[in-house]
Amino acid sequence: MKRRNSQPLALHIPQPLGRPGDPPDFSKLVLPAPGAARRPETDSPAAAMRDLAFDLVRVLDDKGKAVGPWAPKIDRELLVEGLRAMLLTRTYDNRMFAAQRQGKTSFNMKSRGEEAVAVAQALALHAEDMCFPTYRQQGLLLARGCPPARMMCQVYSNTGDPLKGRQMPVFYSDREYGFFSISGNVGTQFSQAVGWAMASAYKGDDRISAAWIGDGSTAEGDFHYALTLAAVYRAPVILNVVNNQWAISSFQGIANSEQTTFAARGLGYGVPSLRVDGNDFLAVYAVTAWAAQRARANLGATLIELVTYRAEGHSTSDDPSKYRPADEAKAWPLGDPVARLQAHLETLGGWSPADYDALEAEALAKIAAAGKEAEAMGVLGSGPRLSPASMFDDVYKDMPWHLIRQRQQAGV
Amino acid sequence: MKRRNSQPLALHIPQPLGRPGDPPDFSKLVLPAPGAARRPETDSPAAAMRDLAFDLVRVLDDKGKAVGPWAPKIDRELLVEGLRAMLLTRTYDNRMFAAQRQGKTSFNMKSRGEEAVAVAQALALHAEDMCFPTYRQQGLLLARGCPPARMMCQVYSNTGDPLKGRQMPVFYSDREYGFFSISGNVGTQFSQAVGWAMASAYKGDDRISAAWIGDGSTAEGDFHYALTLAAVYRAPVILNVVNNQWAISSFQGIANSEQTTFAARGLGYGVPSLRVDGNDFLAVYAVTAWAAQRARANLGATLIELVTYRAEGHSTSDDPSKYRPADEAKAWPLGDPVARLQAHLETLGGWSPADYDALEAEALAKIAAAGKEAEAMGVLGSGPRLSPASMFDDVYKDMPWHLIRQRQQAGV
Amino acid sequence: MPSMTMIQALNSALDNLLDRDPDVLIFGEDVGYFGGVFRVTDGLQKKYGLTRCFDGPITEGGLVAAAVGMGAYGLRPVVEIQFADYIYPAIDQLISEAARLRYRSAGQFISPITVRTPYGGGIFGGQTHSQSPEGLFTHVAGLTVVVPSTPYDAKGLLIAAIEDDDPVIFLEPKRLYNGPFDGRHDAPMQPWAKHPASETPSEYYKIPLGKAATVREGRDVTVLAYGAMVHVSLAAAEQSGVDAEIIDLRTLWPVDIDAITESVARTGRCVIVHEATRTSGFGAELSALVQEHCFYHLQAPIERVTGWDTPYPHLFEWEYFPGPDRVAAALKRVMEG
Amino acid sequence: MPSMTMIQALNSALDNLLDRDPDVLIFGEDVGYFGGVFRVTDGLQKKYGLTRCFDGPITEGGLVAAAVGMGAYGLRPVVEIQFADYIYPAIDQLISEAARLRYRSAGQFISPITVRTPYGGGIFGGQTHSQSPEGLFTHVAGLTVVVPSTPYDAKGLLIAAIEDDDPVIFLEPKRLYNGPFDGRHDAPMQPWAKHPASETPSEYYKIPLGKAATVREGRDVTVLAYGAMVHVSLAAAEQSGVDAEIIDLRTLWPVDIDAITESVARTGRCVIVHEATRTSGFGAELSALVQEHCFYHLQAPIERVTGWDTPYPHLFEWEYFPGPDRVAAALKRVMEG
Ligand SMILES: Cc1ncc(C[n+]2csc(CCOP(=O)(O)OP(=O)(O)O)c2C)c(N)n1
Ligand SMILES: Cc1ncc(C[n+]2csc(CCOP(=O)(O)OP(=O)(O)O)c2C)c(N)n1
Ligand SMILES: [Mg+2]
Ligand SMILES: [Mg+2]
Repeated sequence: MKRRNSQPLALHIPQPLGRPGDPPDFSKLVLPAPGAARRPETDSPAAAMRDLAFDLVRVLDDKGKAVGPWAPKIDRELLVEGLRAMLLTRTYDNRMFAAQRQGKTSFNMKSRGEEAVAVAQALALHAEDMCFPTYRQQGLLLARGCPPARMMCQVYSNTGDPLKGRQMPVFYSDREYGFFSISGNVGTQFSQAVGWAMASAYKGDDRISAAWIGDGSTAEGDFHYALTLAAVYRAPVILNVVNNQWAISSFQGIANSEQTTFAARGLGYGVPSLRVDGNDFLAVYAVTAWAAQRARANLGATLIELVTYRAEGHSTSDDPSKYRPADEAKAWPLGDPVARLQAHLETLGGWSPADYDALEAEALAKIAAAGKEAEAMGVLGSGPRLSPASMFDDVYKDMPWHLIRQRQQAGV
Repeated sequence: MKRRNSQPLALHIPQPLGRPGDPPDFSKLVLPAPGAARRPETDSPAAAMRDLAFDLVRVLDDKGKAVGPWAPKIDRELLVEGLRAMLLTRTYDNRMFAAQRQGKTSFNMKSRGEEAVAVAQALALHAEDMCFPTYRQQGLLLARGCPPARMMCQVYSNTGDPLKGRQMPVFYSDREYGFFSISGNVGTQFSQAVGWAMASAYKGDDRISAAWIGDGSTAEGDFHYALTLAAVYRAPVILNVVNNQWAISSFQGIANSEQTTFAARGLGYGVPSLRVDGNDFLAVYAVTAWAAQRARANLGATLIELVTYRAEGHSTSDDPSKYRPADEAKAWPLGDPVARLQAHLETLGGWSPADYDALEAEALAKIAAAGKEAEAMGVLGSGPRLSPASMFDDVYKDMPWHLIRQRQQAGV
Repeated sequence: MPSMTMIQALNSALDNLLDRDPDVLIFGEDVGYFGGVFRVTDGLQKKYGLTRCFDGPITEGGLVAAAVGMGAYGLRPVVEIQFADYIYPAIDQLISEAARLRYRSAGQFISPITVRTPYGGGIFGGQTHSQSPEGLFTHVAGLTVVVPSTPYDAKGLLIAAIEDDDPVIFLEPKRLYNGPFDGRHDAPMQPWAKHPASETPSEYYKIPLGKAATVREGRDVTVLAYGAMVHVSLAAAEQSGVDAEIIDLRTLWPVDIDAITESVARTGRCVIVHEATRTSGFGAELSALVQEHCFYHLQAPIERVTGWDTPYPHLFEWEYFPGPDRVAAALKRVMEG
Repeated sequence: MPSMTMIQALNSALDNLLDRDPDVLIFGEDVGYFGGVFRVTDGLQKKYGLTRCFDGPITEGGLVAAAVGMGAYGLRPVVEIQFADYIYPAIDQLISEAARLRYRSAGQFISPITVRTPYGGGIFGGQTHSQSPEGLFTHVAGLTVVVPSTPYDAKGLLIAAIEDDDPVIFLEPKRLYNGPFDGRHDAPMQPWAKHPASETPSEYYKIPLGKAATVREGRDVTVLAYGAMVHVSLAAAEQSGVDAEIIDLRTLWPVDIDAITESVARTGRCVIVHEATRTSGFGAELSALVQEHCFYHLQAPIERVTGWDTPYPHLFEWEYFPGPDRVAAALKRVMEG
């Protein structure tokens, strides 16, 4: 066909609503009312709940009351457990951030504002379920009872480091706590988690896996591989997209065009897909438990988009005031997960600010003690240090000739 | 949380409804009535037409009548043009398949049953629009008027081969006809097409691009990259998934779990997504024209799933009777694109079987003449042959020292 | 002992392991019902069931990622990549993940995975069905790279690869699948049946990784080769009249350095043969190693006979392929050095 | 002439080209508003507008694919990969597509793309912020691989790379971004300002690809190095007292073979230095080439000083890094050979 006159095309480059100097603007974030989202039976087919990919599961209302069909029936004890773990995570993060500033370690990353994601999900899973996290789910380890000193030793690359100084700070691995080795290459864990779940199903095991990926990292191929494989083989896996609005300096629109949701990705694979208020401990818990129940019943994978906000910099190397409005974190419409769970405990009754203060003091004391314990084993650049001889171990199970030779040449 | 007793998991391996020896079974294919799908305005937002990803645009009814809102207003001349190009494609395929069996070339691939995809889409695009095809869209070239002898020369790697004998048969490249160099690695063209479209938009050009990918190949990362980039930058590109039910020996369920459609993939990126009867020339034409209009109006990309059937083997190296029911092709519910367009011409009136026979004879004559012309320039293994000296050209623009040296060593 | 083609020998290895070890499973494009485009997994799904040998989507990256996850769980997955030319989408999972998992987790998690893939030219496959990417993998710490040259070796090495606790890239010279091709493409095709190394036990056995085989003893020059080039080198030795010692590396990395140095120290000359593009191919490492270990023994420059530094051209397949003429010429050249 | 850091020099190169050529555009993760995690694209979006320098999604494969498509259209895209460690997801598009497009289409379509990426260790980045993958790219026919070692070279080479009509992998030694690091990590950091090669014109200029630079003349031994290792080698020469001739390759492939052979023929000795893992690194190819071209001149075995064949360990960064002590020891060893 012949060419006709057309208007000139133009390249669209997405831009966030605000930059430094502008007021925060979350007007594009549509927030359905708490309690409004429907809750399908866990054995409903994916095709019968496509609407949920565009909805938002919220349980806690503005006053901290749990409302609607997703309000989980959980003991108050577990709520306190959740609050404790979130506070512990926040305290741990603060301490390690400071440690980096003090030169005790090369790097650190906080999860402030997103603690409900890791903590509520850890509590909704079984201890034996396998987690494939990113660098921002340290809360999984703390909620599962991993001693903070052990994590600090990794951050310090010291003599107590279970990873023998090999990994950058916060790239934990802890088989004992069902926590897969974190990769520096974002996204790779997402597809691996599906393989692990397939293996569990293959063996007739009853453990499931869960994986996390950041909003920005969904653009990697592994995200697509994970969903393809999970759908085709009905793998017992929970696939979580932690949409904290930012990927270093890039806003969400650079990953998803702002014309849809991350949860909607699941629709194209036939995987049930939910969107949840990621700062609502109860909603996160409920949705995760729902997905876990599906997986355990051999009904396959669920995709969960957790809508939250990265309240601080990407890492110790980052300064978010360079690229986003100064007060964005404060203006985030879904609030703070710790404050919201505390408010809920208060509405339940029998919970006072003093109880909260006690939990906070407990966390501070625990982290301080852990810090002492860990630092006694050295920090990066001072104190006791691992022997470099070990740097040639574990490349292969048995050391081949060339590494033996290189170890000799290194004189270690 | 503690582990509770659960039922053992089991790994699900999808299976097609039939294998050799079984009767063909297409009971899973849901076919809405021709004319039933709605036609949104081309400037409707993606969010307002998500239903179309689960629907099926059909125009031709069982009697060959064009029905419903998608029935395109096109000249009878263009319909004849389409029929001519489809017949030419089919004739060309048959001839080259036979040539492979005669040992004149190493390999070949047919598009039988899928001719409407390439031909109707070529006619709905402008000649200057850029195509990023797979190895099964030879119809694009023929519909755009590329001389069949030129294509044959590529297949024969002979002295007339525009690609200098470098590529395997059917991996055409023809810049003059807006046909991008076909890669052996499936999927790579899909994301490249988006880059081309971005470039066109960047320059304020008015040309758009179109890309094709097979159902099986959607599992590659490039499919995901293409949709991500197309959505984010609103690239003027038409992204076509040719769902011909098979990927060599793997049925569709190995690519998409059978819980959803390929068109639904687009929903997760915010790209308008349509499903169309790929054997219905009019429907394919209409949907493509609709998508092209969107792209030219700077409204960005469209994802089109073309539902069709690979009526023959994957290639000359393949024998489909080894893995699918013998009569599946005949049982395919959407029929044959050539026969259906012919029936439509008949319902329009003024078209007789003799007209069809004339077209067929014309195609046969054209291909026979082209064959003669091409074979005079050599076939693989006999006749005139290109000089191997050229094998060191075009690795770089200017030949570096090491290739000059290697050419000397090769003594060519 | 039955005579097997390389395809049958590989199939037999997989058969043995599916039978012995419930943790072994196989997947890849078209490997299930159909049995693979080269028929290596023929009959295995039928014999062992759907979950032991099944089709995967066309996502090499995803297939290897799934294998890494399965390996971390405790299985021994075997992935088939349909052609080595299609392994690139899986490279991130191989380099950043499989190869480093044991190291970065200090042994908590391992990757006992095997990636099988047909490689090399000679079937008119053009640039995307002919490549030899082995050199890339030898650069990656943590990977083991294996290439068999006979049915007997193929079976024993594949069993060893699958039972190895680290990731193995197992490259199958596709031109040897059905016969011991020596590069004389105009000559009638030889069947494996006539070759002694086609005698292959149906039972389980292993050939240790990291051990080369001397397939021809000689005094004049040491030839380092693997895959189809072993047969090409044998033909070249006969053709040239040079008394070459031909070493079939079998495991490219970690390479059998003792076998190499012992031979070169004796012959004082070395020719390296591979089909991959020359620059930074594995031949470069072999040359560097020989030079480092045997400098004072060398009487002539080490020669590399390789594919040219171009994509594999469809029409000029045989001009590209480093056949016996080119190897023979190199043998003669080093004898003059 | 202004003194620039390497970051400023790279920024200046991009600035010049955005200004001169409307077909040049830049994209990559965080390169737009923010100006890149290493600040190389700082200010460019503001100066030239949104479509000239913009953020890309976290999809290295997709970014390179888009660049290939843009290149086929007629643009000259420059893609930043945030760290070289993250280039693997883009390898298929680089190897199978960009590198082969001119060849397979017989010149109908080309890939005049440039992929910039920071590489190398020394910033406590652990295994995924420290890698040196250059060797892999030198094995791929059709790619050009460039590594600068000073601000002046960085600018001139980057302009040449972008204006080159074929795909260029442009690796930036991140440890040199802000100063001429010689491997003495305990010594106070040196600023570029004190280094003569920081004097960099603000105006457009090119340094031809494929040409090495002799950064130190010497009679005893030829050192082949690139990137940070040029500075390490200079320090090692002083420290060892060996009168080394140090060649900064600048373009790794196609390498400046004349510069190498001329020097080694003169010195009769050769030490190759790179930070990448040793086995099948680019040093292997250099060793093979030197051996092939200068065999009869060599008085001692060629030595390779490289990173060890392990992932880059966070804690043992300086034990891993091939610093001046190791290079100096090699210089002394070859003098004894
Ligand atoms: C393959 C790869 N590409 C790029 C990077 C660099 N990088 C590290 S984190 C990050 C942003 C990730 O954003 P997101 O996925 O949203 O996670 P978040 O940091 O917000 O939790 C980038 C680009 C990387 N680590 N790996
Ligand atoms: C990256 C890559 N992986 C695998 C292959 C081998 N292969 C060639 S075609 C094909 C099947 C493709 O099926 P589909 O995408 O449905 O296209 P169709 O052949 O049905 O048109 C496969 C697996 C390839 N060419 N490239
Ligand atoms: Mg994020
Ligand atoms: Mg198909």
